[in-house]
Amino acid sequence: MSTADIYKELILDYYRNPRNFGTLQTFDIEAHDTNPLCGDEVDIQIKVGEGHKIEDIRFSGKGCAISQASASMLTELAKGKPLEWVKELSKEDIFKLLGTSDLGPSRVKCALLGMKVLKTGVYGYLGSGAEGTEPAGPS
Amino acid sequence: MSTADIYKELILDYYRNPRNFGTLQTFDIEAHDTNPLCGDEVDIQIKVGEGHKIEDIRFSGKGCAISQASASMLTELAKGKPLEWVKELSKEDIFKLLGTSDLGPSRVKCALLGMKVLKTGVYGYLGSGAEGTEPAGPS
Amino acid sequence: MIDALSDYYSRYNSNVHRSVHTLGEEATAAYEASREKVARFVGTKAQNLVFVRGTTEATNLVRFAWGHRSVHKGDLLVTTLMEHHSNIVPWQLLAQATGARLEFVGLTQDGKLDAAKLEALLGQSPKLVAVAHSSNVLGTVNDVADICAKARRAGATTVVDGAQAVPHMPVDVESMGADFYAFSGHKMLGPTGIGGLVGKKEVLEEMEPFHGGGEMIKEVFLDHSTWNDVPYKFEAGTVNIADAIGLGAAVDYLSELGMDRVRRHDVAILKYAIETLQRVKGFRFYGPADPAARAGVLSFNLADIHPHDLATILDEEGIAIRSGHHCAQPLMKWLDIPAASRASFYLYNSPEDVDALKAGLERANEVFKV
Amino acid sequence: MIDALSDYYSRYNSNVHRSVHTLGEEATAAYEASREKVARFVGTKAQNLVFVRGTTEATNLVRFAWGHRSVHKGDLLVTTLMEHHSNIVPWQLLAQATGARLEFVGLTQDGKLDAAKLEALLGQSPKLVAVAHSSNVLGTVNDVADICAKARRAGATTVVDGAQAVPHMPVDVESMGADFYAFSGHKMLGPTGIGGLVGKKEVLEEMEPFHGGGEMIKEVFLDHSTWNDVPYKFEAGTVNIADAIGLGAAVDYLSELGMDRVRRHDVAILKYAIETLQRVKGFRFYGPADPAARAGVLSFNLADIHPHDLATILDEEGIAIRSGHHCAQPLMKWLDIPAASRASFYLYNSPEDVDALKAGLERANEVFKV
Ligand SMILES: Cc1ncc(COP(=O)(O)O)c(C=O)c1O
Ligand SMILES: Cc1ncc(COP(=O)(O)O)c(C=O)c1O
Repeated sequence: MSTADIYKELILDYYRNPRNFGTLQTFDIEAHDTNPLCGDEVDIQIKVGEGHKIEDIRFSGKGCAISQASASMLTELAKGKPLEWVKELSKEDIFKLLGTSDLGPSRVKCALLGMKVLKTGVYGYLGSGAEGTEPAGPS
Repeated sequence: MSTADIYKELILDYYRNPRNFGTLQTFDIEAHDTNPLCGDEVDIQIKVGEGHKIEDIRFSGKGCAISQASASMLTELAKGKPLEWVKELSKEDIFKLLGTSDLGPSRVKCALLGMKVLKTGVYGYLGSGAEGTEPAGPS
Repeated sequence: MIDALSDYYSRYNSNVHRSVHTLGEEATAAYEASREKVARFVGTKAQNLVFVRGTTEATNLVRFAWGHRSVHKGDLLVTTLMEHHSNIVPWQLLAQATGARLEFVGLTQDGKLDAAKLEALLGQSPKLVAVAHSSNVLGTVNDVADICAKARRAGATTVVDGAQAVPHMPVDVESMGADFYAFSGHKMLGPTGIGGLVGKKEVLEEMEPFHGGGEMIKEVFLDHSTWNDVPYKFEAGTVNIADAIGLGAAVDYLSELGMDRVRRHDVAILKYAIETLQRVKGFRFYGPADPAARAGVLSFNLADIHPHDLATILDEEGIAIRSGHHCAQPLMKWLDIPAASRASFYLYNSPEDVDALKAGLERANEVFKV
Repeated sequence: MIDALSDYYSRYNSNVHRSVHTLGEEATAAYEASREKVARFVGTKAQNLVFVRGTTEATNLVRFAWGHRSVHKGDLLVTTLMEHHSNIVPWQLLAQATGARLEFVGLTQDGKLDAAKLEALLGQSPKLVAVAHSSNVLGTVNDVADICAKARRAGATTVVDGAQAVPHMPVDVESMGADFYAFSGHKMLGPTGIGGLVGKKEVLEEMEPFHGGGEMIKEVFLDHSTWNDVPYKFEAGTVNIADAIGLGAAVDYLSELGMDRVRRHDVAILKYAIETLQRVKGFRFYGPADPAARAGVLSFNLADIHPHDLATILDEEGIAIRSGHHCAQPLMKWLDIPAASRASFYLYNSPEDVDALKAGLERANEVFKV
């Protein structure tokens, strides 16, 4: 696959028109992280509803198309899911969202930043720590 | 020349039976230095006599045959000379005393340690600092 | 340089300074010969050059070995907004440890130091003025001789970060008058893991040692130790012998080319790059417009394409650029950008490389539908 | 190892961690793969291994980044009389800076640690116990697992100097239980300029950073900065990429040989050397008589011949030995000798080398008319 193919219509669209972008008035979970390599930032807020479900979710941040699009796609996928579902989430799920896994080691970190933030927030809320997530790796 | 030739009768003799070894009861000049590489130490004391002459001189120290023998030979040569003579002293003079200049860079420092101490002491006494001596070099 | 390295390892791999045997003497001689060469290359004497890992270790050495003794509560430390983190964070940490305060000289619109702000800070008698000879983002070449002279009159010690200058122009630390001058080998065709800190002799002699250990001592007693002469006082333990020798080889190569020629080539290619790339839609660059006021690097952004994405696209075209904050986050904030792309030009770059970069940028514009 | 170095420079010379382009990714991958390998080799996880220049930088890193925060006036620091200067001078300097006091564990006649003195000092609840895994002069192998366990019970943090152990025997830092473990690449067939500091994760995380600069930060603001995760927090600036990769290659080689085999060879040759050389007139050696209680080195003196002179004579016979104080002046004073000669044995040494050394010593006796 050509590298430029990564930037398919889909990702470009989410980069220029991010869904669920912004902040919530009230929320139960908030988490933030940065990727020191490129300065990518993602912030996620969640309103927890009935039965520990993700009632509403917003992200904000800045960074490359891959980090911002994947965070945006992830919020769409997460909405309505039970919090426990977040524990099952793996990097393969993110690659499926993006339509590619062929990113190279440092771009993978961009792609997974949103998931890392989501897990940090939800694990913290569930009171179990975020040890299970991918280590942050070097900057 | 074979390296072992450095250890000619002469040097061995001065190493095992150093001349002018010891300390003076009264002295006008004293100086000390070490060669950090091998731990060689030389200490020189001088009694200054009439007309700024080196009336008496003693050295003490410990270290390799080359450093101790050359210090001992140097004291013999210096005795009776005017202090100013020390300024003229060069490494070639020491090589002449030892009968060789074929020492290799780190052994040269052993050979010149006595001269360095003598110059430091005399220059200090003459109030002119010892800037003119060879730099100490790495340990 | 690679030859110098493998020659070292296969022929005379042995510890410097410590051994009487022949291998040891050859390694010592080669290491010290390299010190001579590198010192001459930057316009100082061998005894004023401390081998370190790179610029970062150099500034941190100054922080610990000079700063902890010389800086006190309430003192003013001055750095600038165009510095690399290695010329900011050590002074933040020094300020925190001592109770000193750290102030930044700001920038003019075209990416030069704000002379009025510098004057004002100098008026407050700072203890330290830390400044880049050339910025690794803006490319700006600062008049460090003038800054050092003014700082000296104000009673300040100067630290000049030469990491981006030494590779690109003739440098003469003695005539510049800096108290400390730092640089990295890997930016000047040398190996990673080696660099230099030049210090004025009297300043180096007054300083505390840095690392404690072998080679930097004269004598170790149970309750105290005495220190070796400079520069050895600052080179504790087994030094990076092979890479120091490798740096000497790199300096030989650059000296042969002639740094005046290297500088002329640098300005010419920067001029061509600025002219050429400005024709690409959405291209914005940072720092002085005049190529003669710059060195080595050209940082830019393209439309709304994140530099990280841009680098990925250019990589496919075989063009290697650096993207990110370039270890200069305060400058990024001042420029109000999250990151930038940076093309680094050096003696092996030709106008064709600039043309290829232009084509790559145009391709990126296509991918991103700019 | 040489191949790994020149491969690095000619193929993927590029800065780790910072670049998105392919060269950068390959260098990062190779650097981190080397961290994995080296960490596994000494029995720890990659994230607990900080790359440093060598043992000296490792102990000084602990001094600055752990010591300045954790050691206070009146605290007791403990080291031993058999240490290399790099495991003494940093603690002297730390004691001076903080007002702590430094005490030494003495030695028994056969060159082992004085267990009673160690117990007595542990009874005073020291903050730090610093000890060599194996002495570079006496060869003594200390029971560091036992010392670490006792020190931990006494509330002390442990620093084990593994410079002479890692090359000669299997090492497993986690089961040993040391808080910090330091070693040097150049002693284990690796390049100069690289080494490792292993730290317990929780200890590393609590520590201050060491050098301030690029890579070790997460974010830099004008008034403060936030730190990157361990081990990157301690690796500021451009790291010694090529040599870290070179060390990985050396570790591959040693792992393939098998450290158990290396250790068996070591003990066998030490046994042969002690038996053989004792027959030379005037030969005296230092440290345990039992080869199984030693590693790697055999230090000795010959009649009244100064070690420096002896090295010169042996050099002519093509025999390289080290002579001097071996960066262990306190030990030299305890042995009451100005210096010693030292034969270092490693996997490439055979009984024939011992025989050649014996002949060399006999020749020296002739020259000196012993
Ligand atoms: C026991 C011991 N500790 C520490 C060191 C210091 O290591 P380095 O010089 O690589 O910092 C050495 C070697 O020189 C050593 O043998
Ligand atoms: C201007 C400037 N200063 C300092 C540094 C830091 O140098 P190093 O990473 O070799 O310590 C760099 C390069 O990274 C630089 O460009």
